[in-house]
Amino acid sequence: MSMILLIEQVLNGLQFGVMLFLMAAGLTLIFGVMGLINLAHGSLYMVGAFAAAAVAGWTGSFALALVAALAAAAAAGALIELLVIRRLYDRDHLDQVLATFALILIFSEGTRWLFGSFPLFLDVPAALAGPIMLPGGILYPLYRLVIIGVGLLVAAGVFWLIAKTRIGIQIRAGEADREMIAALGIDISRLYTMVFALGAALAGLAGALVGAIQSVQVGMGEPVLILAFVVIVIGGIGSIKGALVGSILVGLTDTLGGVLLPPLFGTFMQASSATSVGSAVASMSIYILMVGVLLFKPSGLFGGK
Amino acid sequence: DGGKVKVGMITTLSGGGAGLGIDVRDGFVLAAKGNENLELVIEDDQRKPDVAVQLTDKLIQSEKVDVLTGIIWSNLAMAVVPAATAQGKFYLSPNAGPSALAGKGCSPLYFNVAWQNDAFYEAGGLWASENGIEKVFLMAPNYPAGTDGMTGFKRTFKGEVVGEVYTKLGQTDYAAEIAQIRASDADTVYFFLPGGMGISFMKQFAGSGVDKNVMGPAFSFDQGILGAIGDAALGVKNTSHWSKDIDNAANKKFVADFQAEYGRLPSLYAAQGYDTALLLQSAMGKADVADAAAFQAALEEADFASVRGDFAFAPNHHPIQDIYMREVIKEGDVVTNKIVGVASSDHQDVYGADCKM
Amino acid sequence: MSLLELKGITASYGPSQALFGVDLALEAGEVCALMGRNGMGKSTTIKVICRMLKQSAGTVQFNGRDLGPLPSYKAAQAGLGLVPEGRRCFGPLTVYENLIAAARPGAWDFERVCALFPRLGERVDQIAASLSGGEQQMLAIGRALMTNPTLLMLDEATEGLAPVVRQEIWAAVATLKRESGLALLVVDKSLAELRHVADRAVILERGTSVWSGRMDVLDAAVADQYLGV
Amino acid sequence: MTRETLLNIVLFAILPATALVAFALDEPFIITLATKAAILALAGVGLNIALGLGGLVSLGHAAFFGLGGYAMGILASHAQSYTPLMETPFLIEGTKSMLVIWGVAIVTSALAALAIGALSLRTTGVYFIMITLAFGQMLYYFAISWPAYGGEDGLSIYVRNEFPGLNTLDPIQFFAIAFGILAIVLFGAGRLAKARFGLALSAARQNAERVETVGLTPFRLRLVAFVISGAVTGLAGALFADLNRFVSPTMFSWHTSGEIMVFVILGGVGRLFGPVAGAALYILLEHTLGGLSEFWHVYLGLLLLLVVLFARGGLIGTIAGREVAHD
Amino acid sequence: MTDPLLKLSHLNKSFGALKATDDVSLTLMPGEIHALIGPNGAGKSTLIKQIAGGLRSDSGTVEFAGRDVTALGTVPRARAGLGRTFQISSLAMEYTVLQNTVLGALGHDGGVMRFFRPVMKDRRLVDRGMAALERVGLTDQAAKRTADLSHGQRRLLEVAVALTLEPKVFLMDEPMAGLGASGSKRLTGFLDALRVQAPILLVEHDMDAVFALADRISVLVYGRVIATGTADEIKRDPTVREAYLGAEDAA
Ligand SMILES: Nc1ncnc2c1ncn2[C@@H]1O[C@H](COP(=O)(O)OP(=O)(O)OP(=O)(O)O)[C@@H](O)[C@H]1O
Ligand SMILES: Nc1ncnc2c1ncn2[C@@H]1O[C@H](COP(=O)(O)OP(=O)(O)OP(=O)(O)O)[C@@H](O)[C@H]1O
Ligand SMILES: [Mg+2]
Ligand SMILES: [Mg+2]
Repeated sequence: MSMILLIEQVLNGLQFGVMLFLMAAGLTLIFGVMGLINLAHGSLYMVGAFAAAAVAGWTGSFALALVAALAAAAAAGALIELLVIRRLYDRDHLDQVLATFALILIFSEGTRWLFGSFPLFLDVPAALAGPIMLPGGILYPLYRLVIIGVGLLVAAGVFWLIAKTRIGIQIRAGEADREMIAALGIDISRLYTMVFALGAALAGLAGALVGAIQSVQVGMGEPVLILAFVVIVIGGIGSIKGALVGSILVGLTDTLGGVLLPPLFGTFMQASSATSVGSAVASMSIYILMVGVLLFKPSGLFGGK
Repeated sequence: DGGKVKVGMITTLSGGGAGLGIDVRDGFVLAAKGNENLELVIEDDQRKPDVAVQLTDKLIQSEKVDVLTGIIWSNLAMAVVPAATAQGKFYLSPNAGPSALAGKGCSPLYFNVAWQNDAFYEAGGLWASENGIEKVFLMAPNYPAGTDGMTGFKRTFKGEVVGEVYTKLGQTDYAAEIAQIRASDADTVYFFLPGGMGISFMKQFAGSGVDKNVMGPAFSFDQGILGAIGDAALGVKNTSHWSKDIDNAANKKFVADFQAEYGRLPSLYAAQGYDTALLLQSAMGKADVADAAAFQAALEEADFASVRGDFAFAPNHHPIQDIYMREVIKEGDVVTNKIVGVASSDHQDVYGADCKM
Repeated sequence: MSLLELKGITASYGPSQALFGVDLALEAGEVCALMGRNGMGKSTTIKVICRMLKQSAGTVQFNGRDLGPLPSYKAAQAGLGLVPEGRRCFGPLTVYENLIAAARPGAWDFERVCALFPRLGERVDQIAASLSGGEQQMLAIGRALMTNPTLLMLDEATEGLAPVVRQEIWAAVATLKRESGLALLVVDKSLAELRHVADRAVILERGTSVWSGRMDVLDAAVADQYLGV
Repeated sequence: MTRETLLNIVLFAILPATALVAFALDEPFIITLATKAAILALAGVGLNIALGLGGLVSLGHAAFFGLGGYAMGILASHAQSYTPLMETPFLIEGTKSMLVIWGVAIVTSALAALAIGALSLRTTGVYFIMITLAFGQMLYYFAISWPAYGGEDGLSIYVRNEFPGLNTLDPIQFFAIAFGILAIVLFGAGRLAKARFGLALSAARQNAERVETVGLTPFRLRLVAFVISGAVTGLAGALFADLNRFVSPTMFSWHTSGEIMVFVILGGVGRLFGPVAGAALYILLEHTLGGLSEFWHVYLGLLLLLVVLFARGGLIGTIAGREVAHD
Repeated sequence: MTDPLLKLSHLNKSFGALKATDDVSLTLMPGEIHALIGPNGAGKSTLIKQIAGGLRSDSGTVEFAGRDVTALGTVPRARAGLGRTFQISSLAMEYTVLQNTVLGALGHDGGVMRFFRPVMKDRRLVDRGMAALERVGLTDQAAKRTADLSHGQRRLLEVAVALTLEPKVFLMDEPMAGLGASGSKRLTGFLDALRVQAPILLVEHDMDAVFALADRISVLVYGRVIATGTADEIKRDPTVREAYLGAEDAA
């Protein structure tokens, strides 16, 4: 493989990593910081994408579509929190698992009910379509660069919110001892609703942005859910920096694994089985990465405890 | 002459792949409309093999159906077909034709009304060889349907395969693969990525500015999917045994009726469901399902007006039919397919030789 | 009108009843000692006051306001400060974050708390969970002070503190009472210390207030009967 | 007799009663459903040993379920095609004997649980959830892309395996086998929970530090629990494969892990009969709602949601109340 | 002279720049109560953790009953006979009070890999657990869930669990904390009698108890032992008074 291709693949890996962070950002808030196991995160991602596709279809405006995605996902998030999650804070984590599992069913089939069984159309806006030339002669889709930009912005924003603001401190205090922070005069319930809605909005934003270059369909949130959990766990729960580093590690591993492993296996195996075995190992690579990281750092790269 | 027939349809009606199942069902129901001798029981397999097997048992044991049909996916077919035929029931496949069931695992009671899995790929390879395509880059998910498909293509393709990539099943980001495609000296990308994977790939491929021909089997460019890909799919060549512009009376009626009934364009799955019901009814007119041998013979005749044109069964009960080459075009606002030629006429699968029945 | 007034409070944890009738009154600027042996209901009474636990009967009035329908955070905003039993510092947060998490403006601020507990000042960036037991206790007190309450409730706030620090805290309590007019409800095991600072006392026995009155009239016989000293 | 004991007796009787009524009414499919419930309950009982007693939230139990299934699939497919499984260094033949298959399924999944557990148990909490998920996913992707045994298409076994003295193809007889195993395992799991091991294991879930200071090693307790748990779930996998006469990588997918976990939570975590109640209810819902509408998952979701919100501690918790500490 | 049962030599432990344990050497003789006092954050609990095995020392050795246990973890040290109570109660909260002590008895007995016989029907273990509860006065609470105990009652249960282990040495981190005056008095009497069974290394801020019980007192300040002596010697030591006792000796 040529050097320039390798560099391009590394760039792809980084790009995919940042995209993963964007998809995981909402979950970082809800799960990483608030400590809530929200399996329905992928559904909120899907809600964002569908809202965007619907509005883009009506109005033809991508900007309006993004607004719709944010609004719809935030509203869905707030609703979930008020109706369901709120009653589960003082319960076992497992109850949250079951409840949000139920929410996945409702959201997925509800969406299909509303929008039908076929994938929707959502495309990148014309202004951002097409590739641009990077230094070094690499043609790179502009839209992907935009995603990197937004992803990094979101990372910085979330980091600032959690680490530097009093709201962030209060949320983390609430995660440590809800009853106590309330007894000190903080309306933690309202705060949690807001943060949950914010996390949902981020998921929706990611759904819309990423949906434009992927397929907007029922069930699109599921792989995202698992990837997002993998990313957060590798980085260490509660750490925004960890989530970003985790995303990039996963992005690089997945991309480079897929690119490099099949030829690598080809050096000592028959060509035909090498592609298949190599690809099989490549599909496992992020899980292998996660196991590796957790064996050496049982609470993730930047996990406190 | 035939009495009543009870048909059990197990298909995917919920979850991600529901669109295909719904089309098969709608096509079937459309063709069977008004036939009082045909009683239909429909069940949702949720795309889970174990559920499909259990539903098979249910339909056979509790509902006492005579004929089963409906399965969309190869892996579900592998589970259901043996279970159904082992219990002495007919199975008519409206989609999915795994090689195992065409060869060694064939059964007198099993009829495939769609295609053997390799058909579109083999036809694609033939067409590519005959139309000046020299260097292809192959891509498919790393699972049997994917690897088998690429093997099918290579079986008939005479040019050079310059790259071959098997991606993770369910992958949604193809930046790395597109970079590999760009770097290769292929003139054509031939790929099979079902459902959302294909949509993602096509959109990203279009945005990457890579300028190469794209080809594939119809599955990634069927009507239900084209709407989601949009203009990015224009110009793509894909092989199919059906297209809405096939010029015969049966097809014209089907397309018109389907649109009138459901308010959308039919897909190839709908066409297959429709043909399945036509085949079944043709046999019902000739034999009583209780007389298995006679009913089997009636089915083997395939005496119905297929929307695909000429249709016959090979000895292994798999179709002999033309496979067309289609191109994605735009008709007004609608992105759709147009036939550009026949890729393989009277196509027949290669596994029949292993079929002993 | 009293600052805090509890009348006929009963309360249960699920099926098991812990309070069977607690009466308590506290005037502004006063220090009241809540006493009783282990398991008699002191902490439960405090939980009822700050709405961590809802009473099943009786009323809690604070500043002329019925706390009954209020959620815990509103009661706190009304001016209740709590140093809970067992400290309950926010483990993963730093000392600084613990202190400012729920701070409200007023006489007590970060500098003043650090002046009261210099050990905390030296450890602003340490994670609370890794503090020594006594340091955590100081943090819990500091955290409550930072909310600038009108009534501060100390539930075993000197547990695990070194004698010198304990003396400092009692001195601080005396100062608080004298200078800022803060009212305090104190649970502590040391009768000797309480005698110094408390104006009045309430004694609980099996979930009922069995004795209440001015501290100076609490005689040795009563103390021996209910507190075993 | 406590309410829970009474409830347990009812739950225990529910499956055979259903099967017998269905047998009398000649509804073999209902028997099949009861069998499915019994087998999935068995998988849940396995998970519950790790999850309920040990607090080990494993989202990778599909690994053991799938290994059990493939133990059946591989052995039976070789027997079916009369090809030996292995010729060197020594000959291993396929088999159609359930007893042998169960043995292999138990041993394989126990060994896998030993390896996975030994690595995973270094982590705790959500990290444990995710690392077990990772192992499950690795096996899933391996199974999908490994062509020898069908890859994603799976393996069909045309005839159910044999059990001495019984006709396993007869639904009611196969039910008897599955339910018999469930009964034995329930009895064993009940004893285990109350035995020395159970006391220590459950204490390690509540407070590991406490267990260490009395001189016991939480890691060892958990590993043993994980192995037992994996073995039981593996056995359930072998039975499940036999029920369907079919195995496929879906058995390895995280949905399967999730579903087994849903049975446990739905019924009541840590309750002996929780998985039985959970699996029975889930399957009942799945098969009654399925006919209602194309969008029946919405109803299923709503019902599950109602159960979580209003039935604390799962079904058993709601009906029987807070757990009574055992005597 | 008899040999010490527990002997610490030159133990060190740092957290980053902070020296929590600074060259500590201590002994515990059979039959004695050796109190360890010192300001908050002086490193007492840290030292207890180092002895019990929960925390690795940077350097130095711990000898127990003539054997070097420095390299061992918590579990083998507990099995060897080091019984510890925690400063902040550490119990199995869902269990009944009795189950907690039975767990202790089980730890002492070993043989945990038994899967069949109900443990709560094991007379030997249950009797031992009940006996421990009786000694601390929690018999009435035996069937209560530990989570339902009041704070002070949990403190007593801590001690009871340590008793079931029949350790050769007790390491007690502030057992009096949270006990009311009467409770402290009772526990003081109890510990006094306990020392014949096994010597106690006692960390405590309750000076009444310390002065009443301790044969020897060591004072730890900033991780260093600054003084060791009898109660009277310590009371008179001006540095100790300034650093720790304050006006306490008035008592
Ligand atoms: N969370 C709880 N659930 C059930 N019962 C409880 C709970 N907390 C306390 N109790 C019970 O309520 C009674 C009163 O407890 P409380 O904590 O108020 O006592 P206390 O006077 O503060 O004792 P201590 O001095 O030991 O802290 C006790 O009998 C205790 O067992
Ligand atoms: N994991 C840690 N990381 C950083 N500092 C720590 C850690 N653990 C303890 N410390 C610090 O080490 C010092 C000694 O703590 P230790 O708990 O031993 O004190 P102590 O003497 O028991 O105090 P107290 O009487 O208040 O319980 C304290 O200043 C504490 O903040
Ligand atoms: Mg208390
Ligand atoms: Mg300490």
